Amino acid sequence: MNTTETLPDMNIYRENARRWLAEHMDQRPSSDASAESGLATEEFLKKKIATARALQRKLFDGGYSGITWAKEYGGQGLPLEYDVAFLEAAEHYVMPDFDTFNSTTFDVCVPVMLEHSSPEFLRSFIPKVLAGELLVCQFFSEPSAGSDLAGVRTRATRDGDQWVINGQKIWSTLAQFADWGMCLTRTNWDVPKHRGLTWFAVPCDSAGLTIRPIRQITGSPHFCEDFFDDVAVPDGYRIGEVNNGWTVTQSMLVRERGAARSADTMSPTGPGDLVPDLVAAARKAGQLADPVVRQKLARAHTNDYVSRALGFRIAQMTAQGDLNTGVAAYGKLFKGVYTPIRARIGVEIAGAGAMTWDPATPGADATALAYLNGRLISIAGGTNEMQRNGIGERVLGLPREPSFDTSKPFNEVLLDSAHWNGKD
Amino acid sequence: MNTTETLPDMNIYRENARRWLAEHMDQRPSSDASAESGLATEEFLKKKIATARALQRKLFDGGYSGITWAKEYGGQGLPLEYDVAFLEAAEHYVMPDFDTFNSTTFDVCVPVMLEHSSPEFLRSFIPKVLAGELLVCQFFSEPSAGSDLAGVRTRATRDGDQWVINGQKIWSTLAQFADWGMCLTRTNWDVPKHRGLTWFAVPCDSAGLTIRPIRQITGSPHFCEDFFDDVAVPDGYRIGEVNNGWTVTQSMLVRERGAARSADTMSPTGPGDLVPDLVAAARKAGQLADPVVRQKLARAHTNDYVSRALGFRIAQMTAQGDLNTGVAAYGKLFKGVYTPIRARIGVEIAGAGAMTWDPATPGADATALAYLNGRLISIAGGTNEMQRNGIGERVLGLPREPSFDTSKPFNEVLLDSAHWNGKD
Amino acid sequence: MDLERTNDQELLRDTAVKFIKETGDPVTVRALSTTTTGMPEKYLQRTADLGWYAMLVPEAFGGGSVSGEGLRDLAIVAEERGRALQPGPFVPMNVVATALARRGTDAQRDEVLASIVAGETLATWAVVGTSGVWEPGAVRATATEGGFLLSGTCGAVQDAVCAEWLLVTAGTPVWPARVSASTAGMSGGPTQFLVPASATGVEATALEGLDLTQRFGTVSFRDVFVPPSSVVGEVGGAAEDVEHQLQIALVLSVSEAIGAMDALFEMTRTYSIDRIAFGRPIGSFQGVKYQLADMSLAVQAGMAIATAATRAVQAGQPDAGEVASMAKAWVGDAAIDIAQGCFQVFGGIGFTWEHDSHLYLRRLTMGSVLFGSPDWHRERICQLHDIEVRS
Amino acid sequence: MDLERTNDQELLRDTAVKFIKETGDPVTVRALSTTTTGMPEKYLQRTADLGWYAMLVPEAFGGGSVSGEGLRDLAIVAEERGRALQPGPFVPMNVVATALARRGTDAQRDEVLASIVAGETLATWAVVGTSGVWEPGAVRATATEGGFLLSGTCGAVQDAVCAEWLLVTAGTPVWPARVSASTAGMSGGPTQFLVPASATGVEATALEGLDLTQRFGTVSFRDVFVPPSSVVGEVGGAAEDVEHQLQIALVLSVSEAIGAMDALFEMTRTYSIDRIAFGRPIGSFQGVKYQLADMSLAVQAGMAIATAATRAVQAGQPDAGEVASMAKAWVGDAAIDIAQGCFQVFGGIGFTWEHDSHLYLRRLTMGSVLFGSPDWHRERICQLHDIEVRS
Repeated sequence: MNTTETLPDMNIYRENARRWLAEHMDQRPSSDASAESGLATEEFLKKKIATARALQRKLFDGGYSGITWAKEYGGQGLPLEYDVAFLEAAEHYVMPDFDTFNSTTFDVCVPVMLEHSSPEFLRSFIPKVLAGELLVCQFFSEPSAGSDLAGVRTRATRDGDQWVINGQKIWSTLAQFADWGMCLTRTNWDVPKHRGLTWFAVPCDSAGLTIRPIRQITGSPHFCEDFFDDVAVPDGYRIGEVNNGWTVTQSMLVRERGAARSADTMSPTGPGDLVPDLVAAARKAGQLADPVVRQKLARAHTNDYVSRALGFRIAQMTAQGDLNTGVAAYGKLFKGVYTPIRARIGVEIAGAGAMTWDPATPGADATALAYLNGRLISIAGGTNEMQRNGIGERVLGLPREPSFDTSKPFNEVLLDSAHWNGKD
Repeated sequence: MNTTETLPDMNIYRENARRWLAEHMDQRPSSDASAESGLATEEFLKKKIATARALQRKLFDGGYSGITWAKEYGGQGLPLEYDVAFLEAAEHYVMPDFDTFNSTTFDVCVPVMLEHSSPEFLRSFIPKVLAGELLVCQFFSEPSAGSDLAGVRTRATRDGDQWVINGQKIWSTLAQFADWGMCLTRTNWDVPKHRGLTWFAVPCDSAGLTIRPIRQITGSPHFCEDFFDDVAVPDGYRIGEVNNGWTVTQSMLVRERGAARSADTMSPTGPGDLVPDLVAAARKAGQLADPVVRQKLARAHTNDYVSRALGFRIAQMTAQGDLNTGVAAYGKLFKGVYTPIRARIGVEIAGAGAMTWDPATPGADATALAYLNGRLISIAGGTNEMQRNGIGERVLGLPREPSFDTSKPFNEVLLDSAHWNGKD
Repeated sequence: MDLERTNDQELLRDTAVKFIKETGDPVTVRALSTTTTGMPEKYLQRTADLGWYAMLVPEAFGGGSVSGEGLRDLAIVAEERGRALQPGPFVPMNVVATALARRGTDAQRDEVLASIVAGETLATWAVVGTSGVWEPGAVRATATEGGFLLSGTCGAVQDAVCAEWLLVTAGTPVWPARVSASTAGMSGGPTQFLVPASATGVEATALEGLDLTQRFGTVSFRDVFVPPSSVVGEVGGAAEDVEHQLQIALVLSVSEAIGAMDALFEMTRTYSIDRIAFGRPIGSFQGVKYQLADMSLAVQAGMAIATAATRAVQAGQPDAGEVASMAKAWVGDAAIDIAQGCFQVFGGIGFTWEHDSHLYLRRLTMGSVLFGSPDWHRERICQLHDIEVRS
Repeated sequence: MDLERTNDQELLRDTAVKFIKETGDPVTVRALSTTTTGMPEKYLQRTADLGWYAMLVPEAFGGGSVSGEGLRDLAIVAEERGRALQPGPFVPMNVVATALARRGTDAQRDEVLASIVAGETLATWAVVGTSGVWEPGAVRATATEGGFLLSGTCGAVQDAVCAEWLLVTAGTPVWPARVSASTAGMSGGPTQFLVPASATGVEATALEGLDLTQRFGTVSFRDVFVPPSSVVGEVGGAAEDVEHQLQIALVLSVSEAIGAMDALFEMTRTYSIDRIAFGRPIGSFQGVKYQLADMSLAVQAGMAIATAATRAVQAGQPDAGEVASMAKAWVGDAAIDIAQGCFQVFGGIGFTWEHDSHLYLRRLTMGSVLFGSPDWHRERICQLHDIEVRS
């Protein structure tokens, strides 16, 4: 924001926003029946994202996209209060919903690019993001680098003014619908693993890049695997310095945690209805009077509420700044531990009768789908094991696990790990 | 056994044994009301062991002690079938019961000594064991060497024809009633930890040896801590070669596992009554009709039976010899995991009413005592963690945990461990 | 797996393994997961050739087993079936076979049992309500002119739409309703009928299910007329028969689960050795190693209790029902522990459709709740001990 | 611990910590474990000087708290008490104080409440039966000439033999009996009485207990005559009062547990750093580290739900009873997880009488089952949601 300019009067801004919204956007139906079904199909996601792009374009044309973002990059360059004012005015309107791109593109990738990409790149790139033309995914995890994020083996080799990327990425969320991706590569193999990494912005239609949706165990195609076969990108697409990719990664991880945390920061409300999905399952199975089932219902309900109370506590800790930020791992670990328990309780309550269903009855497979997805949160975005390491070492100050890959060249790590003998 | 001698006729042997037993020993009461109370006091144990010593003396004088042991050492030098015949004849008589000395002295320590001590030592020592005059305990664990058995720091220094022992031992079972102890010491600090150990037989009345019962959390004094302050023992008391103590230790551990296993090798009988102690607790709390309580009863009952079935399976595996002997760890781990669960179930069933009691009512504290003791089996004789390591590495063939103490001099291990940084 | 096996039993196992490798390993089963039968072609006949439906049937009726202890033999097959997630109505076929062998009329044996043994007909067991648990009177039988009328609906019927014969239990089995406190409607006196699926008023509906390797559906009976000759055993006197059938189903179901648990665990163990992270095989990390050790303990303990149950039911021990329920309760919980625990070791890759781990999770979870959930069996254990429902 | 505290609340906490360090840390408590009162000399008066029994009492009756939110203040004290395993009837004194402050007669307030606030008398809460759970009619009140006759026996009464005043609930509290299916005898209409322990027919018996840091006993009433002036609140109308008392007891009991869990965990964490085995601190082994991480999660989550419950009851939220029960259920389970889990880390040394860990195990376990076990509270949560007992 250029502070020498005069800011619009807030009342007028608010009034204009209200008028614009009434003219251009649709009101949300009062009963929000748009709640998604358990299983998002490829087709469903495609339509959802296309709709969001169109709405985003309207916002952009109306001057309500990137309200706080720099004018240089197509934003409005206004202070946060204008953004808040617009969002308040827009509360009852249908706004663009890009599914998980809401966070990957707008909360994580693009902010990281704004911090680390070159101004020339950003000047042409960001306005298209604001217009809904560019959605950005992450090319981050690899088949052989999951928990060990710094262990990526996708290789980028300099070739004059461009880089050539070879390798494979996986778990790229909704990459089949993305326009660009942020790709983590290894550019130096002769230094310890954290010191040879470089990030690039890669157009998804690049020659040599194949993006293939992965069918998950539920049947849903929310993730992709991505094959890089001599994919050439100009050096101008680089994000951050060469071999300084771990700094960019950390900046990204902080934002991911922030995005994940935002849902928890609301002050804790009451516990609400007793686990409605599980009560419905118990009622359908005729087991609502069973004291054993009731224990399970109350257990799930209590765990749900403890999870929210813990989220609030973590937000308080973070706000007070008096504790290690590693505490966010508590919220993740709690969900990672108790979500599978909840999913299993569903099966125990619903019983054999709910493990078979008439496909014509909507929601009849809800308990089974929840069960299949139950352990996703124990793994995705950092396994329970990684959270326990983080809590143990960064919060509790326990002595470190011995490290065998942080101080020697990555090439050597790969060689040595094939001959593990546990010797010091 | 000297095979050139003529063996007694089995029928006559059996008949003589029957006659001797009838003349010298008491018949066991048909309803065995001698079941011990939950809390064994010092006084109770003292009396029990004195009684056992007297009975053992009778057996010895009658020629029925050490039936299979060498004549040279005061035994009878007969084949195993004579021992079996005598035990069958003795089934309904009160036989000596030395509490845990039954295994520590007769199944573990003395057999190890027979294997590794000098014949001169054994000739004077073993007859007294057979006569009930000498009970042998283990001076094995130390305050700083529990799971890490090879990490003992009790020092033995050679001084002419004797050794001087300094250090502290702990968890020596019933050492306050023992006459001798088998003591593991470090005799070389400049070699890796497994290579500088030596065992000694130490008289419990040695000058400088203080044996102090430890009051356990239940109040029972089943274990001792033992202080060695310049305790001198002749070299003739040494068990095995100098610095070869780990071989002796392994021989001891095998026997300990054998002793622990013997209870499990019977073929599995039916599940029997439904956990009588817990059913009694539930009945007393008026909760026997509660379906939630019934789940807990059936759970404990099932776990108990699975434990026995598993013991039988392990015995089968061992007998078939087709599997790694590490499988015994399964039985230990099962008990280590499920005993605390059972103890906790007791508290959950019995409730607040059973956590307070009238001290005048016998057995009123049973649930509480079982609860306090619940985790003992998770720790004593090898923690759950050690069992998991053993199963993981020796049975499942998983890659080893990195080792920081097996290949460098023990002195260095002590220094390095004080500056742990987790670096390779 | 029972560690004491005869040479003949080893051969039986090798033959089953060989057949499965050739015709029906998980890859094949995956391909069949969208077909109606879910079975490879001529699967029933080919498995019948291996004796899979004959072992609980006396030789006099065309059956027989290698050791003379048919259930112990069959449990060996069941374990190998579970290991490779074999499809088909193995459990219900054997339940109906044993029912007819023990209590069927000559006509039923001639007409149906022989065909089951030969794999020429598909017979299944319809015994629970649509909730998948034993419900008082899921199917009711009313005496009528010259026979009975059956009404009601059964759920969790395996291969409901492909079955040609249904062994239906009308009235209430003697087992507890799941809510133990509710003793209402638990009076004895069930009757079993062998009903052709083609009878008027019988309607079978295919359902989708969590388990992709076996097919389940519902069968409803709308005033289905059956003649007295369709009764298996005695009118109102089938309680013990149904109990025996349950024990057979439990032993076979548990044995299948054990095989599946063991195979899945072995896949996971291997993965933990091959997979490198942070410069080490992940199986070298205690955090992973301990999970594997605990799962391995569950496999071994599960095998121990499965063996005990197989032997108890084989021998007809008085406590066989209790031991079988213990096995089902313990293994039912352990199966889910392992299926979920292995996911944790596999990480992301386990969440892909192409990876076999979800096939195991699905089969094991269905097995855990079929034929009575662990909770149901625990309540049954208390009732078998006559622990009063009201203190 | 509630992370939002005023300066006055910090001062309150510091004062409590200072007092405890001077007079009643675990070492002192251990020495007192065989005495009748289990308290250091003049403990009640000295803690009363710190306001420990005044915070739920309005200033008009001699009470007061630093923040004006007495329960939130008291929860801070409770947590520090738990941390150092403080003895004494902290929970029942405050329960009786709040009962008299809200519903007592002028005479009861003058005679008894003022003495409680000043720590000059020991008052306790007699509300459950000898089984330690809420039993229909553990104590019955019969109207008689000029008053009532009380009969029955209460269990788990803290400081039963030292108490001078008993707040007795006759008839049945509105909470569920533990067996939820049994709705018999659950009709409302309890009455509360403030009864002097010296009344004819009152007999208190000291019991031994798992917990060495607090004293419990039974109190029996044999046709104890009490005048109408001993009624607290309305005859047959104490249901809401008893519910409020329960909520107070739950919040304080949970807060004590949280303090004890946190202190025990911290002892264990430190030990895992100092203790060397296999050439490494044991806390560097993932097998130990993960146990500690899980326990630490339980402490943090426990603090979160304890804070939520304290705030809900303080604010008198409509769902306060439910949130308090959630806190008691969750923390009750977590307390035993942690008490047992810490034993696993301490190994053998934790099994010695001299080590403090068993004092924590004992106190935490008693706390887990007192004022309703986790199972009991889970059933209560369902009932508070009006989930039908019979579907």
